[in-house]
Amino acid sequence: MIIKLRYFAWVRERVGKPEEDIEVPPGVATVAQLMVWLASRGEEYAHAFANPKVIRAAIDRTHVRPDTAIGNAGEIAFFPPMTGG
Amino acid sequence: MIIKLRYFAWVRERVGKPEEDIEVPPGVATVAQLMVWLASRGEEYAHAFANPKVIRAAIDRTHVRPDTAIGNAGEIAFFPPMTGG
Amino acid sequence: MHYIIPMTVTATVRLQREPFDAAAEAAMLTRGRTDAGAVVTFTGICRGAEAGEPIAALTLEHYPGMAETEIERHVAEATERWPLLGVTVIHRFGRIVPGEDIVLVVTVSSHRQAAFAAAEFLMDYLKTRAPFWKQVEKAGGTTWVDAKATDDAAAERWAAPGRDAAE
Amino acid sequence: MHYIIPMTVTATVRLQREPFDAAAEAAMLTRGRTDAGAVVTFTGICRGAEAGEPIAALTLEHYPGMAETEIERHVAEATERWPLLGVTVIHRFGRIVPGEDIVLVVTVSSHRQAAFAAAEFLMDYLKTRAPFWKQVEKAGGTTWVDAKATDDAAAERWAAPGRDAAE
Repeated sequence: MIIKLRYFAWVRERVGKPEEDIEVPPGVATVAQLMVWLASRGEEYAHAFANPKVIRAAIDRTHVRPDTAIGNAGEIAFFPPMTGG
Repeated sequence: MIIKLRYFAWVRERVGKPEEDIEVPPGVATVAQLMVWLASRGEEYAHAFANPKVIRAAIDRTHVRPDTAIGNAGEIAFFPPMTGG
Repeated sequence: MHYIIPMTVTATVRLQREPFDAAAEAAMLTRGRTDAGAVVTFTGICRGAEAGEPIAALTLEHYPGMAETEIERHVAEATERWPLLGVTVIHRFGRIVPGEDIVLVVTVSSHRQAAFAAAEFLMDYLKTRAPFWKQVEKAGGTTWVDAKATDDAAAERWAAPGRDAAE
Repeated sequence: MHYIIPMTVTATVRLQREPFDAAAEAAMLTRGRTDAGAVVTFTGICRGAEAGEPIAALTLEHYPGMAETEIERHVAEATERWPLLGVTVIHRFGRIVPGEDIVLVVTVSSHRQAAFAAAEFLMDYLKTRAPFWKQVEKAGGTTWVDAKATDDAAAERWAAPGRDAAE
């Protein structure tokens, strides 16, 4: 399954790109598992996802918890805690 | 002792004047006693002060309770509960 | 009345017959300073109905001298309770028709919680403690607006324990 | 985005690079209606210092599409929780210098409590749930602003019991 990943703020800066399409590997079923797998993809990813507890995620533009199943997600976004307003 | 009385809103309308100077009679020591005495001054006053519990008072432009001593008051005002804002 | 509390808080209280310009008042409080992070404005407007009946106008009577002092006292209290940079309170009196503004409270602070809390505090006090009385013109004649128990309850929230209720 | 919830509530959410006119937005919500008794506006302004250090500018990054949807959802929730007649939320993105406005919330209701509560609710949610991120330019370079625990606590006040924190 191909999904689009989007990165914002310092997650984007560390990964070095705002978005990319990836093939979700077998065994990766939840958002948390996706972060663990991403962290293994290279130095920049390891840096971005070093502390997954501080990273928030959204599936198809809705906030989700790390234990949420990826399911049929079209777009998953990772970003730091929000600082709008 | 001469003090100025001021009336506002329906207290003013019932008394029929916005203000007057009165000589405080002997035995009238508190704001509540002053209201009892005022109510005895005629029909319009009786009507205005028929229910002293709903009337608020201020001595020299500061809210006071009915049991407050008149003391050296220069100006005492009577009015209904406030409805500003 | 316009006074400056030493150092930082600009406080203005005005009673007037004329309409006011909420945006201009808010702009005046923030102009030339870069420590303001939050501006709250509250505008109270004359509604076209009172207790379900259409009204032609409101007339606001006030106690000159006392009204100003009373509001200034509460503005001073607000500046002690919250870290405000500016406060403006304008209360109109006289005849006001539906759709017209009655009262304005502007609070400026570095942070939003202080600005919101101070504005609510001031409005709750204006409703219950400032010597203003509203009379409404309806088809059947004029009547005085009754004080609302909900307004008293709202003002009670801010009472310091042990403080004399009449103070 | 501009939508009308049947009957009474005018709700507007806009994300934009350009400055906004708070007074014009508030006037638009009350124009031509006489049931509005209370208008609260909150304006968030870029301060000249962050954590005690002067800043040259803020840059606000956002998640297009999600930011709008997320704010609209909270605006809809506010209109369900409080009897509002109108709500406008405008959030800027891009580079903003000290003294410039960042965010605007306007709430209109017949009564002040609803207008105040809804404006605070929306601001608390914008601070913690809307996908915006602030970067500051200081003498030493650019840094991302950290989320504040006090903002999370403020947003928590409004959580319905049993509601999933991630929803």
